[in-house]
Amino acid sequence: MNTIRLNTACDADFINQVEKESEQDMSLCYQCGNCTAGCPYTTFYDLPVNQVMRLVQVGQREQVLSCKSLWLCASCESCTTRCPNDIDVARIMDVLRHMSRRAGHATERRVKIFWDAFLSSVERHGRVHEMGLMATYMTKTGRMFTDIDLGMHLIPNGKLSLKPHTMIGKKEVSEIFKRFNEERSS
Amino acid sequence: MSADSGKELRIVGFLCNWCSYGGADTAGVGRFQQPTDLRIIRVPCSGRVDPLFVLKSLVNGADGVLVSGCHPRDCHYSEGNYYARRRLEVLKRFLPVLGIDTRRFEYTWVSASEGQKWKTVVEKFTEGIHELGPAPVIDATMIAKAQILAATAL
Amino acid sequence: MSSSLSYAYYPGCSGQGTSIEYEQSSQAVCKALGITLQEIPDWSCCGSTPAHTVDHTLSAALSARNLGQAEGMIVNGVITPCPSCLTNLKTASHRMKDETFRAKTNALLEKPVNNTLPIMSVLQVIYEQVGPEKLKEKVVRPLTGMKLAPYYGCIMNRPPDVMDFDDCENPIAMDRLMEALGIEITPFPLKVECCGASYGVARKDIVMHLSGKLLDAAEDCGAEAMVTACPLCQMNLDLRQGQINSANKTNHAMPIFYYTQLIGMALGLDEADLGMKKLCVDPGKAFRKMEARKAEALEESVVRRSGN
Amino acid sequence: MKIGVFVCHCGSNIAGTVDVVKVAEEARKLPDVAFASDTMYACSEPGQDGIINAIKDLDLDGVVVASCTPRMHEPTFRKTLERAGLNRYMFEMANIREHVSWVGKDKEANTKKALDLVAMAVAKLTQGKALISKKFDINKRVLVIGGGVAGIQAALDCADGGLDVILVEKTTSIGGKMSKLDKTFPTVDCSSCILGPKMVDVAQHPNITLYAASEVEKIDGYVGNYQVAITKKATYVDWDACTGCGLCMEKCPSKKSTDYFNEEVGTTTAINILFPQAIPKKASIDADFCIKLIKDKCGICAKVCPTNAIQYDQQDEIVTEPVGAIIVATGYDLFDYTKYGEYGGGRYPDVITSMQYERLLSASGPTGGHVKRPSDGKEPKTIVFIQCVGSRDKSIGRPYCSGFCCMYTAKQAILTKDHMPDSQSYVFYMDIRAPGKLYDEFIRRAMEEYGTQYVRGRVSMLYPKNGSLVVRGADTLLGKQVEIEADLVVLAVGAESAVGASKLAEKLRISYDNYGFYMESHPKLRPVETNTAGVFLAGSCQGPKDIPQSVGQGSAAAAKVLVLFSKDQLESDPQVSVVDIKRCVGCGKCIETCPFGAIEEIDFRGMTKSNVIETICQGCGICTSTCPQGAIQLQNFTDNQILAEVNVLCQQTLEKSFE
Ligand SMILES: Cc1cc2nc3c(=O)[nH]c(=O)nc-3n(C[C@H](O)[C@H](O)[C@H](O)COP(=O)(O)OP(=O)(O)OC[C@H]3O[C@@H](n4cnc5c(N)ncnc54)[C@H](O)[C@@H]3O)c2cc1C
Ligand SMILES: Cc1cc2nc3c(=O)[nH]c(=O)nc-3n(C[C@H](O)[C@H](O)[C@H](O)COP(=O)(O)OP(=O)(O)OC[C@H]3O[C@@H](n4cnc5c(N)ncnc54)[C@H](O)[C@@H]3O)c2cc1C
Ligand code: SF4
Ligand code: SF4
Ligand code: SF4
Ligand code: SF4
Ligand code: SF4
Ligand code: SF4
Ligand code: SF4
Ligand code: SF4
Repeated sequence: MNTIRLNTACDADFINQVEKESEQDMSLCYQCGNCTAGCPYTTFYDLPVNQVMRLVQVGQREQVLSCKSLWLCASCESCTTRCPNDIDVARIMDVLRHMSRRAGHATERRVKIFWDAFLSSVERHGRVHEMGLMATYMTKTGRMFTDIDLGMHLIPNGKLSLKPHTMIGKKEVSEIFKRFNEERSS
Repeated sequence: MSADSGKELRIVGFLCNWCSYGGADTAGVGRFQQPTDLRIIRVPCSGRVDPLFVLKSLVNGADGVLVSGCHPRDCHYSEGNYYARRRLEVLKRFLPVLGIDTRRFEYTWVSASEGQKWKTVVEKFTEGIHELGPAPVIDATMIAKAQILAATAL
Repeated sequence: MSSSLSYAYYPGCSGQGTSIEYEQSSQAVCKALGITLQEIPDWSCCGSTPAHTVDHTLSAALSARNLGQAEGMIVNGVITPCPSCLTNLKTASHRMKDETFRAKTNALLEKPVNNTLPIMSVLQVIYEQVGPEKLKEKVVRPLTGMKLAPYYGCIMNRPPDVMDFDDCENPIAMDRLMEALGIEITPFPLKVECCGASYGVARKDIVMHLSGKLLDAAEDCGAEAMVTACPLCQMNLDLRQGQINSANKTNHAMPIFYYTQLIGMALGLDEADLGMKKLCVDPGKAFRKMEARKAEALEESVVRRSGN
Repeated sequence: MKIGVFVCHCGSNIAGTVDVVKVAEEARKLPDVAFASDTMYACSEPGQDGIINAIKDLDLDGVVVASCTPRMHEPTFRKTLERAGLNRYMFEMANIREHVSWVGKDKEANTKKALDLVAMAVAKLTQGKALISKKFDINKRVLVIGGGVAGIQAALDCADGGLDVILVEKTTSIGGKMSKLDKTFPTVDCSSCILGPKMVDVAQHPNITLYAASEVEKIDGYVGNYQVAITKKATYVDWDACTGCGLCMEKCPSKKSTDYFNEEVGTTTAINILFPQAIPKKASIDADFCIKLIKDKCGICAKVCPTNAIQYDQQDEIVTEPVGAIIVATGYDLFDYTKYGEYGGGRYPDVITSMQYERLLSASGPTGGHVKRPSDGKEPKTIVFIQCVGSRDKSIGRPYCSGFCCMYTAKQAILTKDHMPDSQSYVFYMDIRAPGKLYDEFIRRAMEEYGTQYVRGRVSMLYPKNGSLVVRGADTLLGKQVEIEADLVVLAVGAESAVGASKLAEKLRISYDNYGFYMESHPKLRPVETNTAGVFLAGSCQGPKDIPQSVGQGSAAAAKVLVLFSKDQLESDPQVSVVDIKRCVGCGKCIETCPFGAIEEIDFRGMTKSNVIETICQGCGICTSTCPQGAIQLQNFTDNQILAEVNVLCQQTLEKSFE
C-alpha cells in the first residue's frame, strides 16, 4: 500500500460531513476493535469496520467510499450496541453508504441492484411485491435462476403472489419518492 | 471566543469555593477558552448566596447572574446547596414581578473536577444573555417593589 | 379488557407473502389472548433495510406515513410482528423527536405526523401485557417434551436505547413464553447473532455462512427445533435450509417455528389458522419427538410410583 | 485605608494575555489604593520580599495580589503579610490567571476583566478587618478508617511515631485486597509473606487499638478535636474469650455460607474465621446462614467452644473515641462484570474475575493452589484474559483506567505458566499501561519468557460450545476478527469506589469525584490532603492504585498527621460567623439552618440571643444569608464585603439603590 501523507492527504471536509450526517463524534473512537470483533460480516468485508472508522478519522475519503464493506453491512447493530464509547457505528456505516452511493460507487453491484429493485417496487406499488422484485433483480443482474428452487416451495404455499398487493394510497408513497428526488436534485 | 465579538455584557457569578470555583480553576488549568464577560465572586458555599446579592446585581445593572455550587449531596458543608436551591428557586419566581427576565438568572452545579462542564456552562449562559441583550434600565418604582419583596418574601 | 389491549396493527409486506404463516398465527394468537388488532388503514411499506441504506429521511418518511395513518385511531400504540418493520418505525419515531429531523421528514409527506404513539412488537405486548403466567393458565395442550433453541435475531433488541425492550445480549421474552407452554429451552448462545438478513438473494454465500452457524449451534446445544420472531430469520433458516445444507455439506433437518405458531398450538387453536403446513422443513419430526418424550416420562413416573 | 496592589506576570502565564502593567497603572487610580506595581513572580522570594518592603515602607493597611487562584497561594501570601507585621486577613486575591489569562485570548478584554477583578478585591478589602485566630489544644490520637495495606502502613507509621492509633476495619479481619492475592508484581513475591508480618505488627503494637467488624457511625468536631462514634457490629462471639482455635468451624453444620474472602469460589461455615492468617484471629457468625439465629435450632458451636465465647444474643455496640486527625484508607471494590451481557452476564461458570483467579492460584485458597475451573474441576489448558473489563468504557460510565489490571494480568499469565507448564495464555488488551520501575520489563517477560500471546483488541462476545468457551475478539493489528476456544476466561475487572464511599465522605465532609473516589486537595501538590482540615487520604480510596503506591500514600498520610501533631496547639480559623448581639432578635432561624449545630441559644440580660461556638462553626455562611436582621455575619465574607464587590461591578443606574 502507498504511504499516506497524514497531514496533506487528510480530507477534513469529509470528516466533518460524516460527523454532521451521522451526529457522531469520530474522535471518540479509540480503536479498540470491539465493533470488528462482533461484526458478523467481517469475514466478507475488505476493510474491517474499525479500520473504516480509522480511515474516516484520518480523512481518507476515497478509500472509505470505494470499499466493499459499506455495501455489505447489514445494520445488525452489534457494533453500535457494544461500542464502549457509545458511538452509533452502524449509523456511520449507513451514512458512509449514502455518501458512497451519491459518489456513484457500487462496489457490491448485486446488493445495490437488489436494494434498488426493492425500493422501486415500493415506489410503484406502495408495498413490496416480492415476485416483481425478484423479476427485476434477475433481469438486471442476468442471474435468471436465482432461488428458482425456493419458488417451488413458495408458490404452491401461497407465499409468493403473482400480482402486487393493492393499496389505495400508493400514489402517496410514490409522491414521497418524488419529493425526495426533487429535494435531492435541487 | 469573546461572546459574539460584540460588546461585552455584565455578568456576575457567585461561586462556591469548594466545587464551582475549583471547577472554574480546573477549566483554567485545562485552558478551556471561554467568553470574557463573566466576573466571579468567591463565596464559601452557595448557601452563602443571599438572594439579595442576586437581586441587587440585577437591579443595579447586571445583565446576567450565574450562581454555581456543588452537586446535590456533595456540598462541602453537607447541605448548604439545598438551602441555596430553595432560596434561589423562590427568587426565580419573583423576578418577573420586577420585570426581570428569569433567563437572566441561572443556578447550576459544577464540581471541582468538571472544568469542561464549567466552560460549557459559561458559554451557554453568556450566549443566552447576549441573545437577550443588555438589561433594561430599572426605574424607581421597580426598586420600591423590590424593597418590599425583599423585606417580606425572601 | 379487550379495549385496554387494543392496538393499531402494522402487518408488514412479508406478512402478505413469504411469512404469511407468521401473519396468520399472530392474528389468531392475539385474538385468543384478547389483544385487539386494528389494521392500520391503507398501510404502506416501511422501506425496510434498502430505504435506510439510501437516506435516513426517506426511510423515516416511508415509516412515518404509517404512523400518520394510525394517528386518530383509539389505540394504545402501534404494534407489528416484524422486527425489521419495528426497527424502522421505532428509529423513525426516535429520530423525529428531533425538531429539525421531524420537519425534514414531514416535508416529504402528504400530511405531517405528530409522532405521539408508542411502538412495540407483538412479542413485547404478549410478554408484558399478557405475560408468561397468564399464558400458562390458558394452555390446553402443553408442548412438554419439545426442546427448542430460541433465536431472536439481531435487531429485535438492538440498539437498546432505541428498541427499549428486553436484554440486548440475552433476551428472554420468548424463552419465558415458550417455557410457559411447557417447552424446554436450550441455552442458545447465538440468540442475537445476525442470520444474513436480506443478503439471501444478492450474496447467498453470506447467508449460507451465517445461518449455517446458527443451525450448527442449535444442533450443538441439543435443540430439536428453533423458534423465531422474525420473517427474515425464519426464511433464511427454514426456506434456505436446503441450500445451506448443500453449501456447507451439512444435513440439518431443523424445523423453524414462529413463536406465535407454538403459542397457538398450545392454546389449542386450529392448525390451519397457524399455517403449520406452510413451513418448509417438516415440523412433524419435532412433534413426534415431543410425543415420544412425553410417553417416556409417563412410563418413568409409573415405574417410579410402583417401585415405591 | 492604604492598600497595596501587586499584579503578577507569572512569567508569560498572565503577562502573555493580560497587560499587567496597565492593570497596575489603572489600579493605582482606585480609591484607597496607595501603591500598585507589577511583579514577575509574586510568589517567589523576590516577589514576596517586594510585598514586604512595600508594606513596611509605605505603611500599608492591606494588600491585594492579582495572580493565580487563591486556592493555590492564598496561604502563601497571608504568611507574607504576617512577616511584614500585618494581620493575615488584610489580604485579598484577584484570580487573573485561571479565570482570565488562561481562558481568554483577547488581550484587551482580558485586561479590562483583570482590572475589574482587582477593583472588586480592593473594594472587598476596604470592608475587611483584622481577624485573630484562637489557639486550642489538640488531641494527638489518630483514627485510621480501613485496614487494607494502605491503612495498615499508615497505622504502623503513626504508631511508631508515638501516636495513639484507632484502626477501624469493616470486615472481621484487616488485610484488604492484598490479603487475597497470591503473588504480587513486579517481583512475584508471595503476598501473605510480605503482608502477614505487617498485620501481626498491627495486632501487637501497644499504640494501636483495632476495631474489626466495625464502622464509623458519626463524626463530630473539628481538626484536633474530633469525636468519632464507632459501631462494633455483632459477631455473636465474645472476642475477648475467643482464642481462634477453630473448633466451632469444624463442627458447624451450616456449610453453605457465602465465602466472601474466597470471592465465592466455594463456601464456608456460618461461624468462621475469615482466613487462617486473619488479624484478629477471631470467629464470627454470619447471621444470614446460622441455623440458630434463623430458626433457633442447632447451637452446636456454643456446645463445642472451649471458652464459652458464643453469644447468640450479642448486639451492635457503639463506642466513642476522641481523635485529632483522621486517615481514610477504605480502598476500592471491583466492578460487577455481570453488567456485560456479552460476557455472559454471570451465566457461564468458567468466566471468572481476576480476584477469583487469585484465589484459585493461592496455595491457601479453596483449591489449595490448583487451578481448577469451576464448571467441572478440570485443569484448564487454554486460558483467555480479557483486560479493561469495566474500565475505559464510557458506555457503562467507567471512562477511567484502573491502572493496575494490565500489570496483574501479566502476573497471572506468568503464574498460570508456572502452575501449568503446558497451558497457553492469551491476553486481549487495548493498550498496556506499565509505567513503573521494572513494570514494562515485567510485561515483556510475560510475552518473551512465558510465551503469553498478547492480542490487541477488545472481545465482543463469548459463548459456550462443547464444554469450552468461544471467545470472539478482534486483532486490530491484523485487521481481523479472531476466535479462541478457551477452557477458562479471566476478566481483568476494574476498580470502582468502595461500597459506601460516598456515605462515608458525607460523614467526613470531604468531596468525591463522579465515581465516588475521594478528592485530594490538589492533584499534584497536596495528594494526600483533603479540603477538610485534619482529614487525610491513603491508598486506592482516592483512585485506583497498586500496592507500592498505596503503601507510599499510607506513609505520606502518616507523615502529614505527624506534622500536624508536631505542635501542641492549633490555631482556629477565624473566618467564622459572629453574632452582633445588639441586632440579634433571637428568632432562632440561624440555629435551625446551621448544618453543624454550631449556634446556641444564650440568655443575654434576660433576652434570648444567638451565639456561635467558634470551634464548631465551619464558616459556610448559611446562617448569614438566613438571618433576617443581618445580625450574624460570616467573617471575611460579610454582607458588606460581598456587596462591595457587587457594587464595583453593578453601579450603572441609581447610585444609591436599595440596601
Ligand atoms: C486481581 C488483583 C490482583 C492484584 N495484584 C496486585 C499485585 O500483584 N501487585 C500490586 O501492587 N497490586 C495488585 N493489585 C492491587 C491491590 O489490590 C491494591 O493496590 C491494594 O489492595 C490497595 O490497597 P488499599 O489499602 O488502598 O485498599 P484495600 O485493599 O481495598 O483495603 C481497604 C480496606 O478498607 C476496608 N473498608 C472499606 N470501607 C470501609 C469502611 N467504610 N469502614 C471501614 N473499613 C472499610 C475494606 O474492608 C478493606 O479492608 C491487585 C488487584 C486485583 C484486583
Ligand atoms: C519534558 C517533561 C515534561 C514533564 N511534564 C510533567 C507534567 O506535566 N506533569 C508532571 O506531573 N510531571 C511532568 N514531568 C515529570 C517531572 O519533571 C518529575 O515528576 C519531577 O520533576 C520529579 O521531581 P524530583 O524532585 O523527583 O526530581 P528533579 O526535578 O529532577 O529534582 C532533583 C533536584 O536534585 C538536584 N540534584 C541532583 N543530584 C544532586 C546532588 N548530587 N546533590 C545535590 N542536588 C542534586 C537537581 O539539580 C534537582 O534540582 C515532566 C518531565 C519532563 C522531562
Ligand atoms: S467499538 Fe467503538 S471505539 Fe472501538 S473501534 Fe469500534 S467504533 Fe472505535
Ligand atoms: S451493523 Fe454493520 S458494521 Fe456493525 S456489526 Fe453489523 S454488519 Fe457489522
Ligand atoms: S503567584 Fe501565582 S500567578 Fe504569580 S507567579 Fe506565583 S504561581 Fe504564578
Ligand atoms: S469461638 Fe470458641 S471454638 Fe470458635 S474459634 Fe473461638 S474459641 Fe474456638
Ligand atoms: S449455631 Fe449457627 S454458627 Fe453455630 S454451629 Fe450452628 S449453624 Fe453454625
Ligand atoms: S490498567 Fe490496563 S487493563 Fe486496567 S484499565 Fe488500564 S489499560 Fe485497561
Ligand atoms: S437569625 Fe439572626 S436574629 Fe435570628 S437568632 Fe440568628 S442571629 Fe439572631
Ligand atoms: S457559618 Fe453559620 S451556619 Fe455555617 S457553620 Fe458557622 S454558624 Fe453554622
